[in-house]
Amino acid sequence: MKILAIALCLLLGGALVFVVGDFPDWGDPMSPPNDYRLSKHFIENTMEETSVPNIVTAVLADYRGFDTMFETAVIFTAALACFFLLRTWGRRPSKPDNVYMHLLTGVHVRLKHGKTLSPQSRTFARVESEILRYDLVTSTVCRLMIPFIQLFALYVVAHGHHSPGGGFQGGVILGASFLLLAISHDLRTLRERFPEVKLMYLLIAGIVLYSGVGFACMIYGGNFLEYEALGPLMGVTPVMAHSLGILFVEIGVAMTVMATMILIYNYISSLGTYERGL
Amino acid sequence: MISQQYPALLIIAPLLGAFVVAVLSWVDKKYCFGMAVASLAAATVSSILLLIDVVAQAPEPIVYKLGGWDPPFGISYYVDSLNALVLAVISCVTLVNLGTVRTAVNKEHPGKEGSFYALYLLAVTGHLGMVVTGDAFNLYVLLEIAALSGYALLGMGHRRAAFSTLNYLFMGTIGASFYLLGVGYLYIQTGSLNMVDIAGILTQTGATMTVLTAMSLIFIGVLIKMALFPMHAWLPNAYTHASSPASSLIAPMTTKVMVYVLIRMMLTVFTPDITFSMPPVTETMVWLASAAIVGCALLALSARNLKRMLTYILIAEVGYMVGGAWLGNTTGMTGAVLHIVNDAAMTLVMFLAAACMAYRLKSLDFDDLKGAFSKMPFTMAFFVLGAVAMIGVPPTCGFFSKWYLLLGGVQAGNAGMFGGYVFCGSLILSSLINVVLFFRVFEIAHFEPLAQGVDDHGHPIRPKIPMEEAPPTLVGGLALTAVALVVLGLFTSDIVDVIEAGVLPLLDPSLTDTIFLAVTGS
Amino acid sequence: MIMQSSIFPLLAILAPLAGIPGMMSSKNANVREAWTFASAFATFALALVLLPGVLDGTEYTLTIAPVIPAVPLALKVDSLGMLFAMVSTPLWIVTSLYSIGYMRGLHEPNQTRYFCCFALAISATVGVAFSANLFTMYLFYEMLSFATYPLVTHHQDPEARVSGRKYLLYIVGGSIGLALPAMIIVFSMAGTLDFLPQGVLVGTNIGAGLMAVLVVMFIFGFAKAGVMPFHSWLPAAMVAPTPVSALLHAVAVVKVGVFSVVRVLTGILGVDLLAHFHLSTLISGIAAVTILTASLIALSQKELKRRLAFSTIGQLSYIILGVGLLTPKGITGGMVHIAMHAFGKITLFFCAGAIFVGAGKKYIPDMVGIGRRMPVTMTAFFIGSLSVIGIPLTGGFFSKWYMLQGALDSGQWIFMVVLLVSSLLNAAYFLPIVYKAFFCTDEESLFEPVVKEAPIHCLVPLCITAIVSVVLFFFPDVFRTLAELAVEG
Amino acid sequence: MFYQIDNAVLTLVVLCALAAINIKDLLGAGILFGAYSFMMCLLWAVMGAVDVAFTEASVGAGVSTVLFIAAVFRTSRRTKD
Amino acid sequence: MTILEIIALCFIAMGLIFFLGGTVGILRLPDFYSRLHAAGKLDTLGSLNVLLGLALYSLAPISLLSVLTALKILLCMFFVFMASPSATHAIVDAGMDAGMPHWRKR
Repeated sequence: MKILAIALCLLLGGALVFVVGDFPDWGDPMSPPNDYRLSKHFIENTMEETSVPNIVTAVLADYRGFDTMFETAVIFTAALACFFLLRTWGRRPSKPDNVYMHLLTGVHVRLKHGKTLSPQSRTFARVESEILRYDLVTSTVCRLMIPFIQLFALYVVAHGHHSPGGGFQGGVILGASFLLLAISHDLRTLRERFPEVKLMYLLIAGIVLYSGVGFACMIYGGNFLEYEALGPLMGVTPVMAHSLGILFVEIGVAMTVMATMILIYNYISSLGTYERGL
Repeated sequence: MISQQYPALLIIAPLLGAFVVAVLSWVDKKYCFGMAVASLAAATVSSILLLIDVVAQAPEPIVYKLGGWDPPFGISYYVDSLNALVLAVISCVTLVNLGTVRTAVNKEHPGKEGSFYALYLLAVTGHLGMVVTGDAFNLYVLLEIAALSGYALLGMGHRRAAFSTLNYLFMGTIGASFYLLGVGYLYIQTGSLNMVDIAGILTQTGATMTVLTAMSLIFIGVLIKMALFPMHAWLPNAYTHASSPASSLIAPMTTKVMVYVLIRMMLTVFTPDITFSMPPVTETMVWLASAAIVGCALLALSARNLKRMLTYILIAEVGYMVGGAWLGNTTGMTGAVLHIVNDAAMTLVMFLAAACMAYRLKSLDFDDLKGAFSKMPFTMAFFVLGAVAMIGVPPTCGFFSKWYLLLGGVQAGNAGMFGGYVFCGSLILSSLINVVLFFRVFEIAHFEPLAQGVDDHGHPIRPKIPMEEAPPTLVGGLALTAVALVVLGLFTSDIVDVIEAGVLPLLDPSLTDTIFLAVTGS
Repeated sequence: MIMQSSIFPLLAILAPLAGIPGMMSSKNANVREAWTFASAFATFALALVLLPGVLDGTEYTLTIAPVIPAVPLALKVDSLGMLFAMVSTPLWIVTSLYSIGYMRGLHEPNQTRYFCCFALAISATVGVAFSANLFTMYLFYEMLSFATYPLVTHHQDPEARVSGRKYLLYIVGGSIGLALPAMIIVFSMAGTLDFLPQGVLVGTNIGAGLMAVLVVMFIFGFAKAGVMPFHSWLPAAMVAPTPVSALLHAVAVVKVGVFSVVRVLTGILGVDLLAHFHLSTLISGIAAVTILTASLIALSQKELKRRLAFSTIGQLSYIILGVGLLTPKGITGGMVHIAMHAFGKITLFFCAGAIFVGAGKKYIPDMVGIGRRMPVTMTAFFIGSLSVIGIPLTGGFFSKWYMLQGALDSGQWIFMVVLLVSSLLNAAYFLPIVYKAFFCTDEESLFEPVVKEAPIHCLVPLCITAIVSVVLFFFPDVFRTLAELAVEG
Repeated sequence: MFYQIDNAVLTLVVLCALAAINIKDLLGAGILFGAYSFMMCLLWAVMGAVDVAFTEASVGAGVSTVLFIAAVFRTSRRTKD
Repeated sequence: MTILEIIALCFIAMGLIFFLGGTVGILRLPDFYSRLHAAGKLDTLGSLNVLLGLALYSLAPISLLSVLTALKILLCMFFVFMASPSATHAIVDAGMDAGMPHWRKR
């Protein structure tokens, strides 16, 4: 079976490589992808039509904005699928043990049968387990870094139509910053900042922002995602409306992507209980 | 004008509906169902109105420019009678299924109804989008949505559902990757992603090596996704172990939509000139389809579980459609498209009946079906009707598509393609095997448990089985769809008119330019 | 010929179906049977309304739905269809009456299901009779197959299960495996499936070989006709209650098979075209082999119902043989035999059922002396046998006479011999039963004086059919006229 | 650019991919996949597709590795085949 | 070649030497902790040097844009300086927790 699989792979790979000989030369300006009106049109007209310097972003969020909306919907679906498949309720023991750490010495105390210490305690902090120690250096450095990471992520989102970047990348970086928080501290810390419901709302709000912009275009008399239709509403020229529409859309993407990243990590690391994780 | 927005509305309505349902699942679960039905109903209405519009202006297709960009530059929808029909069927089928399965969802996914409905709507969006789109890459994106939500829906099932869905995920991803690779190769050759535009360029370049590779990659990918016989192994497990509301959504929809994609690729993108340019390939495909029909019918014989048997029949039906499409004549193509319509309805009936049975019986293993006729007479009556359609008995719709396919096979055979006769033979054989398959189920449900002893008059004493019918909503939906089988059958000529309005221009080289003009405007 | 659009044929098909909801919802058995009778009489009346017109040469047509372009779902009442309807609809009334007596007499379970399926079967039979094209006929043919399955397997025991399997295997297997492809071939050549007086294949470039293949596919494909070797479902289906056997073997099922074959031979393939290709010998040969073999097998059967079943197989092939002779007289004879045999054979089955209800006997050797205890039943049995054998003063003579003339006309002496020999064989397997029933000494009689006639519900129908069998000898005009009209086209 | 760099990176991509398939330790496979993504990111950058490279770096090499590792920690480190 | 560029090149070359040392250290040192030591220290220093060199290099025709670029690179330096050692620290910590043994001279 394995040999068959390898043989099939080799056969297919060989065929694909063989056909490469039939391709137009790499970078040949006369080859169809470069010569055909599509690429030419994008290179020559993007700035006039959308006032967006980054052609990639313009194609992504405007010319083929519909694809991108569905890519975002894919992300949304992934989060929803993880929720649907992984989320569990009622599997936790009725009274879990709580582990507290003495902040000064690092000694761990396990309180059985759900007993707790005061959350306001300055000397003891609740931790997820005694295996993963609370590390002062890591947590402090991460706490220092995370705001900068998030700032950078916002920059990537907002500056997407001028420089490389956009909603996807920015959203992922934003999500990654929260994952860093979860890893450097523990899941509980993240959970307190971002309850599941809020994340879910954020997730949906992002994609609704995207499709809502598209739908609003329809309501204002354009086709779906025809940003020009929103020009009068926003008080800008149609070309400028494209640029602004792209910005809105990118923000929506970023929200959804960020929420998805956090949610998936949460569900995986807490085994679906959304309680205590790695 | 709202009527110009139908193509977008029928995608947007379920998509936005999915988001709203997802929010509602956190606000108050009891509104989820209503919202889901409302949004899907909106999509259904717009797809039906779209169908009416398209038929009125055939053969010129309706073009919808998303974002207002002209076709080769932006994404455009491209609706002719062919996909308008499939759209209407898919949306109706999913709407009926959604309205029906509510109680089953509550039973099988307690606490997660909201996300079930949201995923349901997303799956429908994906499939509808694949049908309506006129852009090869957009199709891939929607394929992803459809597949992803499908994995989630199927994965949340009984014992081994997750594992068998993992297999589905692997195969589905491979299939999708093949498709994407093929589209990439096409882009290298043509520099365009718009289907009609690609076709226009391909008529100039002809069948170069790259185009042929792209064609084979796309076809292989699509064939994997639709589970044609040698590539079918993932399907039976995935559908069998899934929960009944999920499988009654996915089963009528996915394979049919993939067959549509195959036909669309054959006719619109590669055009009949290139698709049927190599008789050995065409012949091979017909033989392959025949092998699929017979092979899966035989595999179905070995199944000991009702749902597994149905899945094998489902794969055999895929063979019907693929074979019909590759016969290379109008009748066969009409039969294939007609069978998309009919098979969607028939599969829905069969899987809804399975859902009804699963609601009351311990499992769907044959041993647990004993006494089902006494226990749930209405369900079984409609199941019989569905089975009769599957076997292909008039006036149920299953007969008519088989009629066209057989006729197409005979015509292809007369035109010198021996595979045509083989295809006819395998169709007949599979109908006969279907008789055996279904009557085996009927026998178990009708005769067993066997009588114990004899009464005063010499009649066997049969154990008393109290009637315990599935909830009225489930049985009601089942009844509706079962009756629809007959209605569809009686309206075959109208459906065929619509299909021919869609298929004939695509098969007719002289009309290609008209469509090209209508879509690209140049 | 006058064509006239009429809703009546559709109503005649729907009338039995209309009774089904009433039957299913009836709480009381008497109410249920009132529904049965109401729909039976309604069907008969609706068919009867059309009879005068048909006798005058009118054809009533109705297109229900244009399902496939060129092949609509359409009805047509012509003389041949009317002949068949005149056989099946009145006999339904009689059979219903008999069913009530039989089912109540034996306290059979699931009577509601029984009567519903019965109504379905009759609806399908009328549908076959009134079909305007091969497709519509195929539709009702299949409907009949599925409607009779629950009747055959009425007892729901392992024996019924085996018989049911066999029944489906032959009937559905034949129709899907042979008749459907043949239909497709015809359609792909002719482009239509309407029954035309000269057949649809005239003018196509069909060859003798393909024509012969089509003939064989149709004759065997409509396996309800019971042509050997596709006959063995028929004896197996004898496990069903006797009224069902009567329905299966005299009225609905087998006659539908034979009727379909006759329709195809005359309306689709075309008598002239068949004669042109000299296929008469093929068709009649197949039928002749069946006639002789079935009669010989019938001789050796000990169970009364099985003997009747093999007798039926033989008699059905008479009809095919008559039509296969391809002479006007032969075809007329074959068509009239549909009616004559129906009345004769249903009498015999009723008698077999009455014996089972009254005396509880199934096997022929146990029936010595039964005529003394059940004189009415056995007299009717005698009349029925005479009709099936074809002895004058019964209707059966009439059709056989025509067929013999047809054989003479066609110049195929051998078939005349076959007909005569098989009549002798018929006599050989029926008359001993009657003889043993009446003429035996008291010692030989196996019956105590307590054994009485079956209930009145059972007796009346068999008397009626026996009397009709005799009456048909004197007044065969309706059926003869219809058959002659059909032959003249 | 230097096509030697391209070739070297391409070789590394293939090596990483093969290693990720063959390695028995799933944690290792996850990390190799991260490396693979990073190499791909380099390739994109070299080819001038900066946006794609950016995405690949953040998604492929960044978050997906974290998700893989989390999943491995919650299931098993060894593959069955 | 200006003096600025020469200085920049010197920095870059120095950074590469540190990288080389780090790589050799990873390959040659005997156990987990000492390898991390090499990786953590020398890589950080190497990248600092390289980045500093690049910052200087980008200043060459001095303008607002080039100063901004240099500042961005300096920011990168800052973050690398923060993140790299603490990452090394975290890995060592995890190794300690998991019970990875020290290397001892035999």
